[in-house]
Amino acid sequence: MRSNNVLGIVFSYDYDYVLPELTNLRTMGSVPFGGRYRLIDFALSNFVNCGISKVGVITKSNYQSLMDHIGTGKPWDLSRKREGMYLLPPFSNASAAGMYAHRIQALYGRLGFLNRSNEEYVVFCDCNVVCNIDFRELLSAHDKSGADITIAYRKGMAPKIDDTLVFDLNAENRILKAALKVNSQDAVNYSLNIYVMRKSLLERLLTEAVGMNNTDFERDIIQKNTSLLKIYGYRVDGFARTIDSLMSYFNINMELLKRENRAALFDPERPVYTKVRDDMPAIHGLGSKVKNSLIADGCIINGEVENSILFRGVRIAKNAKVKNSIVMQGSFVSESASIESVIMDKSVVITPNKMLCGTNNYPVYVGKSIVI
Amino acid sequence: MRSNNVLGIVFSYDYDYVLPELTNLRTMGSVPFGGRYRLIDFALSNFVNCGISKVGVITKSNYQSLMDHIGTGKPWDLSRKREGMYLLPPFSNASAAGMYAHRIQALYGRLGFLNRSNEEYVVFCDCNVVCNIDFRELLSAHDKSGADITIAYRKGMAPKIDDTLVFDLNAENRILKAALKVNSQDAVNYSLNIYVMRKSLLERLLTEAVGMNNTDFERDIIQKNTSLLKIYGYRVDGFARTIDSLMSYFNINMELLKRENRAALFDPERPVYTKVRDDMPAIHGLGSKVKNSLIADGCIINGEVENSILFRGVRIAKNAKVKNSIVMQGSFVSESASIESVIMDKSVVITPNKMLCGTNNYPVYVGKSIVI
Amino acid sequence: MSKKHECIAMLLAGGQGSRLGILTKNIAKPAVPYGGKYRIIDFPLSNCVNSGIYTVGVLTQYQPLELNDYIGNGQPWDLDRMNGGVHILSPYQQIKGTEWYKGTANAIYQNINFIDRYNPEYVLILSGDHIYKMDYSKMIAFHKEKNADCTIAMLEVPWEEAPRFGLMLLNDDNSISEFEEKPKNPRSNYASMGVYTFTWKKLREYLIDDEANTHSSNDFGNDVIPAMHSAGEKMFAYPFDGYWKDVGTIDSLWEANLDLLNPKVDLDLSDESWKIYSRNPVTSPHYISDTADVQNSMIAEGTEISGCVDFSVLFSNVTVEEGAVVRDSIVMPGTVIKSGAVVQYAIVAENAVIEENAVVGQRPEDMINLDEWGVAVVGASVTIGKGANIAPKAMIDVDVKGVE
Amino acid sequence: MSKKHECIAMLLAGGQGSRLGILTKNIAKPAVPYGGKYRIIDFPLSNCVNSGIYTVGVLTQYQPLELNDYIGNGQPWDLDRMNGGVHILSPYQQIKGTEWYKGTANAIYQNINFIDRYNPEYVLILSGDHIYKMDYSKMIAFHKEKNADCTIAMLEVPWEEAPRFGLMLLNDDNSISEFEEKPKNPRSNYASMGVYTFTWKKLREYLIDDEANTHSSNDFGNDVIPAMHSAGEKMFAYPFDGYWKDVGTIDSLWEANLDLLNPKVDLDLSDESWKIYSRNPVTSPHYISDTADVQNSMIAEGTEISGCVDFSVLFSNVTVEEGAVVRDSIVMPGTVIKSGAVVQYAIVAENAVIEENAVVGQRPEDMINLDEWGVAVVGASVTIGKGANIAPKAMIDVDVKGVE
Repeated sequence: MRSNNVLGIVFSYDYDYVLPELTNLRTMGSVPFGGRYRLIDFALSNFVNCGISKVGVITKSNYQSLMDHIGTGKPWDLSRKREGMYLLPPFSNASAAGMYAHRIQALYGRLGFLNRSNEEYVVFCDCNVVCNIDFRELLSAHDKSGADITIAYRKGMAPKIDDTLVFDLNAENRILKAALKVNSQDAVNYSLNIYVMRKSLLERLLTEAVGMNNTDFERDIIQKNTSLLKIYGYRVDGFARTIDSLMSYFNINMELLKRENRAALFDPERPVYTKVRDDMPAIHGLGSKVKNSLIADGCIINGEVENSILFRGVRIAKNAKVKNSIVMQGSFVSESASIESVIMDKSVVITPNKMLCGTNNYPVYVGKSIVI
Repeated sequence: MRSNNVLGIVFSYDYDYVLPELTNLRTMGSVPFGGRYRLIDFALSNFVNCGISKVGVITKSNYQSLMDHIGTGKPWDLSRKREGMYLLPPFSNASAAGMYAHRIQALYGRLGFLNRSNEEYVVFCDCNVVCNIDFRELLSAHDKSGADITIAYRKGMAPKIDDTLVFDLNAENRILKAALKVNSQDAVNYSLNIYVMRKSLLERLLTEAVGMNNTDFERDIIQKNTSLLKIYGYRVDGFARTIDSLMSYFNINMELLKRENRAALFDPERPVYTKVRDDMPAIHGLGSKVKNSLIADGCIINGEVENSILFRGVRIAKNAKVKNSIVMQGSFVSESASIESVIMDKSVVITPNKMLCGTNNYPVYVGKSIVI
Repeated sequence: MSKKHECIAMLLAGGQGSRLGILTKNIAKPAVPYGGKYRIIDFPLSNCVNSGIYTVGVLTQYQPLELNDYIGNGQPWDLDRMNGGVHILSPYQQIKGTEWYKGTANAIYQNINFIDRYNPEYVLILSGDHIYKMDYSKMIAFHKEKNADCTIAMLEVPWEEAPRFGLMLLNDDNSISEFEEKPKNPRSNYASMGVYTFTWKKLREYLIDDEANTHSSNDFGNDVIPAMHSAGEKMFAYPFDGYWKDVGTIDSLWEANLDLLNPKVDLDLSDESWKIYSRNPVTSPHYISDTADVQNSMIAEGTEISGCVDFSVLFSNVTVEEGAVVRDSIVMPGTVIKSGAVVQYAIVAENAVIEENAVVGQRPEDMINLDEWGVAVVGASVTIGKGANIAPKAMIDVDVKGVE
Repeated sequence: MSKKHECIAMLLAGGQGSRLGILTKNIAKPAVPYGGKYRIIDFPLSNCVNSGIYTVGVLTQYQPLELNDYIGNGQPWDLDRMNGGVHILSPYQQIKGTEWYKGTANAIYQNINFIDRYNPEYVLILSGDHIYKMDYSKMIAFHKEKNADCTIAMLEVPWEEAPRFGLMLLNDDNSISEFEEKPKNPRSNYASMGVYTFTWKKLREYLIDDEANTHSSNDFGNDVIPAMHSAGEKMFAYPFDGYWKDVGTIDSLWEANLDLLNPKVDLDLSDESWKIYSRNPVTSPHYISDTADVQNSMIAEGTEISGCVDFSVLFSNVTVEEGAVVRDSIVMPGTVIKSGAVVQYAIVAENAVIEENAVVGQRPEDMINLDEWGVAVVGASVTIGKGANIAPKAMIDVDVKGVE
């Protein structure tokens, strides 16, 4: 399978509801992550790193910040004359009569885009999965197994999202049974919602599902067809994490303070591309003290920073203390202020001498542009 | 006024209703015109030819074909890292709760975009006006007169659109009175709906209008303020035509068969840019006969063509006859078929020996992809 | 965007193309206009992107300004990439001094660093003066399948033309047993098209050896290929059977243009699945007036015709006034042919003016001595004065005065 | 997109920069890294786009490969334009033969065709080895207001440094009455910054005259400017008072980097209204470990620090292992400084490896003879072996063996 024969589709908004704080003003795809990224960067980079050159981005609402981030697609080299990046908002064609609630509806509303694309295969995924996966291998596994559909999965504790599928597989990785996750403390094979199939099969499944008034992709298409179709699993062993809550968002960010996780997610062979902001390199001032932290360009640090992630352009004043926190772009912690276990959205200001403190298992969230 | 200090805004959908046939599957901005253009090309080219480098395109619905046409903005050199082209669809930010019906609502919904832009001035216009205007002169007239608002107008028969404003002006071109057009056979000074003002003024007027529950830009902002604000007219004497019906769409196209109109609309000093399709040059076959016609690249003509406009990739078979017609991209007139006074949308096929005939004052419209 | 590039292409665009005379006075051969809106280089570049090759080095040292300008950032061919894309490679000054490209092999040798940056498995060597549509990915697949070190694209030519070509004798498996360079009595009609696929590791070694060899002329055909052959490397011929034309002479350039009007010639430029990309002029559609008569011709956008045009290729923004006649000719962009002028069996370059009643070229049937007949050429921006007469075979690169 | 360009810029990037020694062995001076993530050329290029100048010709003939590669299609500076944008201009072979650029004026002379294509009113001449932020549009407005033929950007320098510069004596209206080239006893402290605005029509004439003059060295400062002056053209000095530094020597490059850490120096790279654009590395944020101690330093993304860093500028993807010390130094991308190594008063170029316990450079306070002190330089991809000692002022461009 030549990867320029594969169409990539990313749902920019699926599971917005698991992060209500961060998706109040934006969509999942544009949620900041890891000091300089937005979540959609991982999906887009996975696509382009395997040579996929045509990508559709399905949006629903609240996508202005996503559009600002992806722009014309240049950072991913998807600003093309042929192929490239296609934003697929609702209401953009005459037949899309309403807002889609479900994956089936959303994809069905893009049938025109699918039809017009020349690619033979399609890969689609969500934005709440942070991963760096070699899609070349995924595609070649799909090819070799002769599967109709291949779904990437991971073995471990399933995310706390209701419609997560968990799989029983045989030795050849064929999915024998797909069940909706039940709460359990056992390691299971749970879906990463990354699907590969022929475009023609997807078109047929969507048309049938809509004809039957089916709405749920996981239940009505995957679960029902495990015996009729050859559905295979592709096990992912590298870094792949599903964001299912603000707590997991916090923890997955913090995992990047471990070298091995950085090495896995930021593999130089498969770089993660993002929008360029042209900040200057960070400055550590005289008397600053930084320990076990990730610091993006544009930061100016004169205080103390520990076990934290600082996004671009964050400023930490003299005697300020930042501990176990995520501080997003352009935020400012003033002199002698102190924060611990806090998630600060963009452009927050903590005024001098203020103290804000969450706990390890309950980080405090501060909304965009708030002054405390 | 430096033109990179000016923000361009184009309404891609205003007055869709005057061309229901052609805007059924698309929006005004993507209506084909003049053999190789879409209507939005004129607005975008006017902007970039005067050095404006940031353009917002306001869309409402049905804008897939518009997105396909403008792509990343490269043909207009608006694929930029800073500035460039910004598509402004509905529902793209959290506060835009619904679809906007009016210009005030549409602009108000883009206040965030306006606020974030650094430009001091703003120019906005619609897509149903076909013109090539030196905006540098318009901007410098605005500058010199000290006007709060400058509106481009033309002297002649007003278009048959209800909310067209007609102006009484004094010798300095200040608008003394703005009235809604009444049907009359006299030449009047009618608005081309091209507005220049300070961005800050627009922001204030919009906020006030929304506060007052006003909805109509022409009535509630322009008409009401002719004495409170200094509103000036800028008279356009070059080629500028307002499309107000299918008939006028047909006639304005046909005007391009006159050399002086082509010279005015396609001024080499201010070229009209459009999407590149990489068709081969047209081929006139042995035995073909073409008179007084505009022929785009990619056409293959083996029959007769007279007083017509052929878009890219049209094929006219042997012994076929095309007269007084507009034939859009990819359409095909088979052997010994004959059409007269017809507007054929894209990819129409006329099968052999068929004859289709409108009249000079009532051209027949054939919808996209229809086979006759 | 993937960091590894399986194959990159190197396009040899360096030749001065002196056989094209005044047409290449100010521009490199690959930038010569062709086919109503194209330039010769559009063909290899479009073949590359259509074959999935997105990194192309264009090697040039002669008059690159217009070529540079034409290629620009590569956008028209979708070659404006963040990683890869099209690069113009001129010779440059190194710390040990400077060298112009001595030969085709030396040109590649001087750019080993450029190629190494992409770390490709295969390198495709192309030349910039052929008109053809070819899927290089099939040739590369053939090269892989044969596990070859070098694969040469080959065309079966008529036996009588074979002596003009570099020829190959083949074994049953398409491996090359022998080369013959323009032999008087050819033993094969399998001609090399000048399109090579090399396994880069192998080629790299041979280029370094070739550079060290002071007796070498540093040319692929004369030196590197024979060296590989005599060392017993695995060399194969890849058969190609589409349209292919070297446009290195005035006659072949003229013919290749008019081939586009011949329905029997296998070169369809309207094929949507294999587009030929070019930098398109920004002009309106072409206009044919009431007084015009256009037959069997290719006409590009922006051109306005009020006269007679027959069996000709007219580029963009050409004007043919009422009463002017153009037949069996190629007219390049921006040229004006005034009322009463006749242009026949001619190539008129860009922005020329043929004044009223001037006559350029001659029909062969009107010649007394057919040996004196040939295509007439008018250079760029030249004015042929009123009533002047330009003989067949002439090459005019200065203004010609009118005749009262 | 507007077809007319009021002003285009020509950037002289040609110099071999031999005073930068091994730092310019394989790259042109403008491509030398600076300031943690930039290269020198980012400053004039960013100044151009921030001043509204979107057409820039970069003149180079020495080692352009990396510079070419760095500039690419110009996208990082928003200079990937359909009309205009950034163009690398190397010398090329003309029909009458070839010439390398003989001097700065000759380099522009050889590219008259390029400039004419944009038909500009004014041409800005820049050099590629200065660090400064300047709004050229203000200088052009000054040039217009004065109705000048040539305007030279000027900086007031301390009197004791004046003898190192080309100086200007001014009249009250800022017109230039006299030039002094590096005089022993300066009569002025107004130094030329090597930034010129010319009215193109005028400059064009003088370039043609200069080329015809066989005695000329074809240099702006030595030939063209004096010729204009003695012919009485209107020449003005445009005062500039921001940070400006020539980074043509190892010491000045080292200083200019460390200037970024001095709050008193007027060079703010975090100013949103005058961004310095560069080709950004694709890496994650930088990481400071539990064992690190970082003070008063500039650190770029992708770098991992577990050791001690003080008063230094570290570029992207540098590794400083636990127990290593870097102070008063510049460390370029990809370099690894291993445990126990000490790098002080040094510039370490890209992808070097400083092995365990090696010592590079010396603090001036530890020197017996201060005359022998100077910044130590380690070249690109050089390995300094375990425990080796690199003396101050040394320039190391081959691997140094370890000491057991």
